[in-house]
Amino acid sequence: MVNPILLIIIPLATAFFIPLLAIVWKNGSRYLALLAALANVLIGIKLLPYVLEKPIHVTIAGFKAPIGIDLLAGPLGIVFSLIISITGFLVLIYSIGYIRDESINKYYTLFLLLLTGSTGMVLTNDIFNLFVFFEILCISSYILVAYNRDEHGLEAAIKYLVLGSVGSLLFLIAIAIIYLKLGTLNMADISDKFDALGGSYRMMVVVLILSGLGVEAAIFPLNSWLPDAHSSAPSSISALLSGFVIEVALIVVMKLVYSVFHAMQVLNALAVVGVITLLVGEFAAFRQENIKRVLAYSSIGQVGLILLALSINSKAGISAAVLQIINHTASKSILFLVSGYFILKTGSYRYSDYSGIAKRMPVSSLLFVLAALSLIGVPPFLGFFSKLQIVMAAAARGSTFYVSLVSLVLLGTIVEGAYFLRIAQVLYFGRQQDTDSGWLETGNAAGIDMESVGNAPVSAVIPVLLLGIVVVFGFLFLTNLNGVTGSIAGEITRALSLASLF
Amino acid sequence: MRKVKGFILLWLFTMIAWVLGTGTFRIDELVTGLVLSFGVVVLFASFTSLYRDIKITPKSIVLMPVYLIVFLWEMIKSNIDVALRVINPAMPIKPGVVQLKTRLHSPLAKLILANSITLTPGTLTMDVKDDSLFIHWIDVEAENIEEATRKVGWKFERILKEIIQ
Amino acid sequence: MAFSMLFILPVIGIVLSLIFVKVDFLKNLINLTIFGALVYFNILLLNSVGETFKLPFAFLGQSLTFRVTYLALYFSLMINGISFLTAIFSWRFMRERENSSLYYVWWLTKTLGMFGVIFSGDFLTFFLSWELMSWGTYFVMVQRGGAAAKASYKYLVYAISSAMVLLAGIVILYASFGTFSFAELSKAYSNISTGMLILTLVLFIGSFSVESAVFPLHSWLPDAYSETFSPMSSYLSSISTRLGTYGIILFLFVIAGVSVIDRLQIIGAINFRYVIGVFAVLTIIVPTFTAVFQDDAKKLVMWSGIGQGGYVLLGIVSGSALGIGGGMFHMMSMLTFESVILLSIAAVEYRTGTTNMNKLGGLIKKQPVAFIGLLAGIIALAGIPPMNGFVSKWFIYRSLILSGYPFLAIGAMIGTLATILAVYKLIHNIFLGQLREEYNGVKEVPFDMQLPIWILIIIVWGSAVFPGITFSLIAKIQSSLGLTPVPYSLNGIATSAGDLDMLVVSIVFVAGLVVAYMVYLLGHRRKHVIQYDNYAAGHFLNKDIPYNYNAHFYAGMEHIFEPYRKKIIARSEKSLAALTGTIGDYLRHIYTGNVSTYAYYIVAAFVIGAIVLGGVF
Amino acid sequence: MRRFFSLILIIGFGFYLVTVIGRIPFAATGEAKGSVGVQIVNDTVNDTGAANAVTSVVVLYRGFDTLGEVTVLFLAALGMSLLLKGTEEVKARVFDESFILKTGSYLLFPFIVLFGLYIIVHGHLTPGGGFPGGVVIATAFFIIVMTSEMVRLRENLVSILESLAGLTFIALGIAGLLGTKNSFLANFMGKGVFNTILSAGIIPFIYAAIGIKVGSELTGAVGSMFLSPFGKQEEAGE
Amino acid sequence: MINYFFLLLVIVMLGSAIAIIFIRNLLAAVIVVTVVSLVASILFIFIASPDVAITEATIGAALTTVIFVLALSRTKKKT
Amino acid sequence: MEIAGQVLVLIGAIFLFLGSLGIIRMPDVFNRLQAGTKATTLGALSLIIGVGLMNTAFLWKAIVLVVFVVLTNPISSSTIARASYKMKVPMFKGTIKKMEESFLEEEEK
Amino acid sequence: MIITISLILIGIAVFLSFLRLLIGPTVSDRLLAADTLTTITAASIVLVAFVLGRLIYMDVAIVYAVIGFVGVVTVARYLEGGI
Amino acid sequence: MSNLITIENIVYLASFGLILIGLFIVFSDKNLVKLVIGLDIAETGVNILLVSTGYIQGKTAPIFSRTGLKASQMVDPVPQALVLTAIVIGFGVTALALALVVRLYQKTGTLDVSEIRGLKW
Repeated sequence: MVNPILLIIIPLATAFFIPLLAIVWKNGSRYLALLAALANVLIGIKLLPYVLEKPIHVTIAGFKAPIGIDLLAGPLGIVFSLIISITGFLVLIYSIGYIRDESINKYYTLFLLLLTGSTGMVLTNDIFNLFVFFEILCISSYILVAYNRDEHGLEAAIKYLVLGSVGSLLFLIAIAIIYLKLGTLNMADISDKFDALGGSYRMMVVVLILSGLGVEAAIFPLNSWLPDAHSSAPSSISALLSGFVIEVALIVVMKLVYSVFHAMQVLNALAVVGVITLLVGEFAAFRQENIKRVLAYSSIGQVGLILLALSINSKAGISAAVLQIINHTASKSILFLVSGYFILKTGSYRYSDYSGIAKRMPVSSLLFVLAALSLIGVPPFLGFFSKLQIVMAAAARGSTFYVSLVSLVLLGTIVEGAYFLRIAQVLYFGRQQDTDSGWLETGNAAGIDMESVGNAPVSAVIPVLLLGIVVVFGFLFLTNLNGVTGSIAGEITRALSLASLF
Repeated sequence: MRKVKGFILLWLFTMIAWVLGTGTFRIDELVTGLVLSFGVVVLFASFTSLYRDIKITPKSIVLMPVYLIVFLWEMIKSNIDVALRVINPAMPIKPGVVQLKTRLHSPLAKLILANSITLTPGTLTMDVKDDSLFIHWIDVEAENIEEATRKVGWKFERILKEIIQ
Repeated sequence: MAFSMLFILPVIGIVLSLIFVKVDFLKNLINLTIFGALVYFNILLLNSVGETFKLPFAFLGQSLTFRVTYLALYFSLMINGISFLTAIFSWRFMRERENSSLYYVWWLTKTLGMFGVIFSGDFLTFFLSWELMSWGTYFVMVQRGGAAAKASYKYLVYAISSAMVLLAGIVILYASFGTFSFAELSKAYSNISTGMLILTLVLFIGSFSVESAVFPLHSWLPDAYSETFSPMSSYLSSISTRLGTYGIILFLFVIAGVSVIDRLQIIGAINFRYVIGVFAVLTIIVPTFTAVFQDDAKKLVMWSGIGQGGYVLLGIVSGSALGIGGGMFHMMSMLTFESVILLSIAAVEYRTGTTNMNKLGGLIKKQPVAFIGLLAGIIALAGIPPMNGFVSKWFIYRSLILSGYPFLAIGAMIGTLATILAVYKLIHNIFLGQLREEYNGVKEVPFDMQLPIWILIIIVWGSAVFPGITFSLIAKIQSSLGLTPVPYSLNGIATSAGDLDMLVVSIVFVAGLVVAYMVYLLGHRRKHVIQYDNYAAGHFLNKDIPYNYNAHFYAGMEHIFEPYRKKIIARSEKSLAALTGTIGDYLRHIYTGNVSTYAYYIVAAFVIGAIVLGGVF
Repeated sequence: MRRFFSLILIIGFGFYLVTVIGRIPFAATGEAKGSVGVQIVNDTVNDTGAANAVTSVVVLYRGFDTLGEVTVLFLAALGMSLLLKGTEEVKARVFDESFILKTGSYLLFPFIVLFGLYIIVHGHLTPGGGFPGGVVIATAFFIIVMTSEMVRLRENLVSILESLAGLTFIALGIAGLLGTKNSFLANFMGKGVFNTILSAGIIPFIYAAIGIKVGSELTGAVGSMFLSPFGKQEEAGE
Repeated sequence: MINYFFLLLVIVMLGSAIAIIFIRNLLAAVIVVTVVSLVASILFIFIASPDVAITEATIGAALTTVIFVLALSRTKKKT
Repeated sequence: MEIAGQVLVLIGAIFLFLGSLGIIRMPDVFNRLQAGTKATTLGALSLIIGVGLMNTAFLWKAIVLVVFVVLTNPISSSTIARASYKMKVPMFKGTIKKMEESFLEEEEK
Repeated sequence: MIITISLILIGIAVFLSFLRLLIGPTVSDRLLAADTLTTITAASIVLVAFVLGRLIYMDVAIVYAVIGFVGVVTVARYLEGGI
Repeated sequence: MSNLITIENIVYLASFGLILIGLFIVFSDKNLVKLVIGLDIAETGVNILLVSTGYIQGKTAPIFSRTGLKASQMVDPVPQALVLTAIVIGFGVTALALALVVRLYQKTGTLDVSEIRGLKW
């Protein structure tokens, strides 16, 4: 059996090694990074069967759990690190063709550290270690958002950074309270002792952590960085950020809420917040013209949906949420990756300028549409099943409260469908403009020469196709997927306990 | 030869600093100190140039503590002087900026001179340029260069030029 | 075997069409074969009513089930029959059309979805198939691009909305009763609470109303259906809409049951069905009057087709055996006459290239088959003997009056009036009047395109004369749903409240026509003149100033109705879209772009969270 | 207006801080609360052989955090060099050497460096360690860079040092993984004589690596700031 | 007694922090921040954490100042 | 030893106090520097040595610290003075300027 | 006793320098005040170390001296326009 | 009065004060550099809070520098280790923020938060 700590160490060591390699071999970093991601994928696959039977508990520096740091590689950890490394691997393939400037070594280093940070977040079982990995994740994303060094990227990065810092500040205060009252940092230990705390302390810790980690998880009032950051980053990075970064933060928050703090009281409020997030995201996306902002707002909407699902307080809901995360990762990555080449080829961010681009880039456009359909929740794509499961799980709670939330979710879906299909129609049938004079098919307002638009390179199409397979044929493996997500749900809803680790 | 002198002197000084810092003569500390200070001196050899100018003659070795004592005395005097001025409600000051000349050439010597002047009665070195020192004087007693030089810097310079080339 | 062939064949068709996407002949041949085979297998299926089928895999612990019922068979027969005829028509029509390479793929996809909807045995299957069908419809409509894309987008928004409402209903049912199966749900409905009943009724009926274009939700239909390729227009308008009606029937009679629904007495005698009936009547009146003012032939038919859908609904909600039978029958008649009208128009379009009635006229001599088809269609549409529209409408009126819904009946009759006006405009503007110069070279369409028209004419007439053939199936459906079956005979019905013998009616009617024609011939009042040897309103006619009443055909009526045609629906749609936009605008103004404000949000979120959650810990 | 709202929010936030956290006394509860800390303080000498319990926590008990922290600095340095790499060389660097400052910093430089090294190698005995030591060394460089025109930072050298130090850290960790304890970062060396420099197993070595890494990272980070051009850049062609 | 000294330092620290709100000159603000860090570092000694004190002093005071000043010099209006 | 240390500590504290008083009272930057540097340097020196004398364990490090303070303080105050002069911080009125040449390049021009 | 008096004096000194830091009309004044504060606090750390009886705190004081120097030099160089 | 001046009250005062003032600066100041300064201050406050969690009155630093010191006399070392990490991370973030600010200034020529709103809505 492989030690799960390698999942963190391999990309980290590779990131440290890249500057050395760069001296000898200028472009070697892209292949090295690929190799590292691939290694992580393989390790994850190898570990998955073990983990589904019994979580692996790893001590660091040979000290037992409450004293030293430890990692807990349960189904959640391994599945999410698989999601992370697979997405990372595919986006790395994409980056070969997409990122072509002088500082690619730095790009790949940052990329690997982003993977490290997010993998660490899902694997760690120590709350301060979580903070450290959270910061690694955040900082690498700040930099990557500004990677192009253009005005928008920098501005978005600054906003992201300030908000992330305020969030981590709140998080640290929560850690301080925990340590002050409980004298421990290990999550299992906290879980054992937490219920004995006074109400106001528990409230404070939970709310602080929600509003601290919530910044990265893009819960509604805290997500104001998201549209800017996701739309200004290089598309490959947007794919990562939307693809797994926010989801990882979200699932970690919920893991804390469920299995560490047992704070089921907040779930109703969170469900409401989730629905608000969803509605804000979908409605705001409806008004966007910049394709990446549309996608970014749609991510907010999806996060709201996932949050709602996670707040249902039933295994079915969490399991559905994980399924939705998988779907969102694949679909949103496709959308961002494809839109990256749309932007690159046409030089415009407005989707109304991509009129009829489907004739020039057929595969990309097709996958764009399929991914969009999956996000909307159209059968038989994966997104439908996850959304259906979420809705059913919510309805299964049987209360009017959840039923009304579900109806709002469905309302959001309608809006989502409206704007996504508007884009899809533009891709295939040209621009549409709702003026009083009616239908206008004036393809090229921006003066883009569609004839010169070529197809995307193979390095971009392959990852998109592979992700497309997940989206389109995912439903064939629904039973298997549900098995895995079910065990994750089991892990999240079970209270952690120090005794159970040994 | 001068290079080696500077090198050894710096090594010596760093060693002294190390021993004082650790406050012990335990063998492991000494060895570590030797190795580390050697490393520092070797790695940053260009910084040894300052120390080449220090004379190692019996006279200079004797004069070093003398300088220290003179300096401390002047310093105490200066402080009392400043203290009096500060406490005095009338605040008897007559500030000004004057220039003085020095005959010292070595940078180290000029630096020590400048620092000494800064810490002594009512004067503050603002800059050193070639052989001129620019002084802010809280109570200007002499405005021309020669007189100022004599009044402010001479007592230090006299000793310093024996210690440092 | 026969059953699974219904699903396997379209899949094969899709795959082959994709493979031979560039080979027109092969593609057409394959698909014609497949549609033919589907008809065959469908007929075979008549022997296996009551059987159920399961898909080999399960989802959410629910197996996807199908069952064969008479209701389903009725619909599948309609679907397959019309598909086959349309396929024959399409062979030549679709040759070398732009953007039509995936024509059959989308069509078959839609067909597949429709089969799934009608044969499904539980709501999960139903919903999946429903989505497949909606998307199939969308792709069928959108494939032509251009204006079709915009119209289809409207459909899509409606369809997604309706699907979401449907999903909400299904999920609520699942949450309450823990099952998707129709059989179990119908058991559960016998003692359902009133609130739940109202909620589900609103959700399901509301959702199906979109697909079946019931009054306030109909506005997507005319543009969407008419902008696509003409054979598809015909196909869609004749059958696609009826799947929504299928949903309503399914919900009202299979799931809920009339007796359960009738527990809902709203005010006095006005029960829930009456409310639906009011909407049905509005569906008849408003679109039909809109149809009168259309300039495009296809749009005109579409608008009046919406009205015909209203008749179907009206018949079904009337609740009596006669009414349900009439509604069911009207579905069949509508299928045929809409189809024949639109195929005729398509035939005209095939030759002239336009369906704009202002640019047509006088084609009667050039395209007589199309004329006859159209004539047969509009007779049926207007509900005049001896065509099948008369039979169904007669049933419906009859049942409405007998069930004590006179106001609904009156409303429906007003609709008929408008229908007559509309169809007269249709036939006049296309076939009568003066032939335009540019259409001098127009010929009749070739025989393979005439064939479906002829077949449909025969059905339109035949099913009217012998309604019993259709009613035999309808009666079986009714008894399988636990309703009283229609007391039918081969050529009509015979009940205590009066009977109808179509054979007699037809003979009388034909005899009357013959008499009238004789009178006409005997009168010697006709005279052949050359087209331009004529005058109108003091002007002599020539090529440039044709005798033209096409535009503003009902100018006077337009004048009267203008103040009432406020396009409320279109406006409210627009303002809904604008509202969505405005909400979006307001919501996104939260993101002010000022980073200090954003930071403020975070801490404010904490404080608010602490205040809100302070109590629950 | 903005200040007013901010003040209100701050008061709200402060209310929660004061009423919830402010009520926790940390002098009174004493032993009972700090279970982990108390255990560590009691066992640290036996477990690690380091005199400075904080160091043993930083390097061993919570060494993984430290690895992450070094990574964060690495990231920051990397990001700064990525972001600030000027499109053009710094042209007119206003530079006016001050004799006193220059000579003074030359005089002090070796001592500051030595002091930094002292802090690093005594990390397990006295306060300080890799981080402050590294910073002090880096600071010495900054003084030189700031006061005299002599130095051009060699970015390559800095990044090589950085990488090597980071890899050393990880290699030491992996050595623990391969060793008998089979745990990342486990102490596989002997503990040595208590309170001498070569005690506490791998701690001094890791601290040395951290020191070098931190020093080079900070040098790189601040260096890239140094090299960045002044003021607003008018970019042609945008 | 030592508590009062401690309190005085805290007041100095908070006063400096509040002063930052009102100081328009960025460089002055940076100097004041340095003071805040320095005083914080003494507080760390009072609460028995010399390690933190050293780190706060080196990183919080020195490096932060250096980097702030560099940033200021790079964001000055071009002269 | 102990007593000497205490006296030194007291002297140191007094000088520190005087130095800061001077900082408050003096009229311009340069005069404040005069007060600040000298008094605080001597104050720190005597205080630290005093502590070193009171507890001999502290002495060695105290010497290091003192040397450091004595070296750096004048340098930093010189630097501040130079910078202030260069950026033309207003001087106390009546300040005499008597230089044959200026040490600032700009003034020469 | 002596220690107490010294602490009081140092406290006043700290406060006075702090005042200069606040009011200092020019940046130079503030810088000067900060420099003085550094020196004073370094001295007071030594005193505190003595009071608390831990030699190790002296290291902090040395670091302090270095830091003060660095900070002042940086800001002063900036004022001069040197960096 | 004097019983209010305990170590914990003073520490809490310091840390809460710094946190709140820092956040206030973040909320209300228009200059980006000031904003970063505010974050820095708030971070310092949090660090003080975090260190204080390990402090026990009357105990000394957890360093066995001379014989005779017992573990029972020492404060908790763990929070100190945490704060070391937090300080370094905070510095990294600050430095990065300043790099971004500098770069943004080089692009736009402004540091005013209310002007840097190229991205909104």
